[in-house]
Amino acid sequence: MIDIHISEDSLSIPACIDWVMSPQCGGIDVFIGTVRNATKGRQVLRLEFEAYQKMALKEMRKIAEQALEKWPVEKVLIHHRTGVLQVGEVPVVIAVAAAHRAAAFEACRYIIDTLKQTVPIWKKEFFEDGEVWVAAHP
Amino acid sequence: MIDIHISEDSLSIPACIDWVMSPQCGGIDVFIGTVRNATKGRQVLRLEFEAYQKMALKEMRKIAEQALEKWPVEKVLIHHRTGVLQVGEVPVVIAVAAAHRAAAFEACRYIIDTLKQTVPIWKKEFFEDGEVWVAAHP
Amino acid sequence: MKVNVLAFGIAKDIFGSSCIEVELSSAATVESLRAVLEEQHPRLKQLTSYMVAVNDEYAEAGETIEQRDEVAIIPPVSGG
Amino acid sequence: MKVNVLAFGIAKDIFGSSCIEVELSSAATVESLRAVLEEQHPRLKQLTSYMVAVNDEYAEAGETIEQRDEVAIIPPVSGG
Repeated sequence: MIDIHISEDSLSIPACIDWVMSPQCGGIDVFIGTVRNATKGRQVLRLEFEAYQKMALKEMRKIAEQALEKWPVEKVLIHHRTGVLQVGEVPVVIAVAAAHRAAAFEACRYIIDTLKQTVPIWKKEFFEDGEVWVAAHP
Repeated sequence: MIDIHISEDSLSIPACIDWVMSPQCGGIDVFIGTVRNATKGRQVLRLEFEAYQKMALKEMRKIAEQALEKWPVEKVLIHHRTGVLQVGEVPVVIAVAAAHRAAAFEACRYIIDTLKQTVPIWKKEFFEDGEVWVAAHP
Repeated sequence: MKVNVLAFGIAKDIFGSSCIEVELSSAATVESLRAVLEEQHPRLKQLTSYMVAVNDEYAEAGETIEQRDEVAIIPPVSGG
Repeated sequence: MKVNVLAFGIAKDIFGSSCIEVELSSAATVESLRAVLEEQHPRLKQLTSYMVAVNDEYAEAGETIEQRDEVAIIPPVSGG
């Protein structure tokens, strides 16, 4: 089972975990991304995430389907937030439930690593003295 | 920072996650063990966990300290429950926060793998027709 | 033919808009679209890289573009 | 000397108690404790394995046991 979601509203981590829990699954791995207060030594004030929503949902679903093919996992949840996020807020939650933990860990790691490479979502960092689209320039 | 806990009371996953969150950390990995409804094809009714509490806390702390030495992680939480647990309940929560996700994933995986090898906690499975201490016999 | 091109992230800043209209020959490909855009918006060439999506899918250089396709410029992604 | 030995999990079932008293020579080691216990409770030998902890730490076979040590039998662990 797959649950994919992009939203301007804050993500509910307990709701994400409840969704993946099931009596057949003994191991759940959850990755939570949070907004750090600094990047490369520079203080970050806030972030802004923008998504090409239709394509991003499609790419997130592809990754979830790949995870279900590659590993014996039962449930895969990928939620991403857009809009302005303050330090400490949560832009992404990935939760994977499997009968056994190895598959849950590996699939969860695969999903976040692949999401960061392929899903059309962009992050802008706001500093005291300016703002920058992450990874845009060499 | 380390938070180690063994308790007869149910574990609060949101409280565990709140504890590891911090503005310096961008990546949190959480492992949640749950009681499965079956093992090797046999239906499980419930589990019972027993701990050599004093030594278990000491071994859990050692593992957390090893994780902090081996990886650049900031916060490590290991909570384990004892007593009778029904299917779907949560015997163990491990949460690791790090500046970057790779360390959080690797440390979390190391902690649960090592916990299962060294921490003196024992699990008894109850079936329709009997009960068994897991791993006791070849 | 005129094709609408969606822009996100820094591409939106470069184009000054989240959607621009581009005049392309009828046998246009992703490659020829890139050439036209880079001619009109040279700052695109300063990006680490950028991809083109056609109808919500990443498109290869040789893929053709039809008038009604949904075309989007995908600068380096940075979600998560 | 008499030493109290704590038992957990299946060891508790084998001993019929969570704590038994064992008579050991004054120069006892973990190894000699194991021999005495296996003599008195042969079912211990059927376990996959078991460890001995002395004062909350896993103990090697040659480690000596003093009268006031906290000694525990650790059958294969299965937490998590």
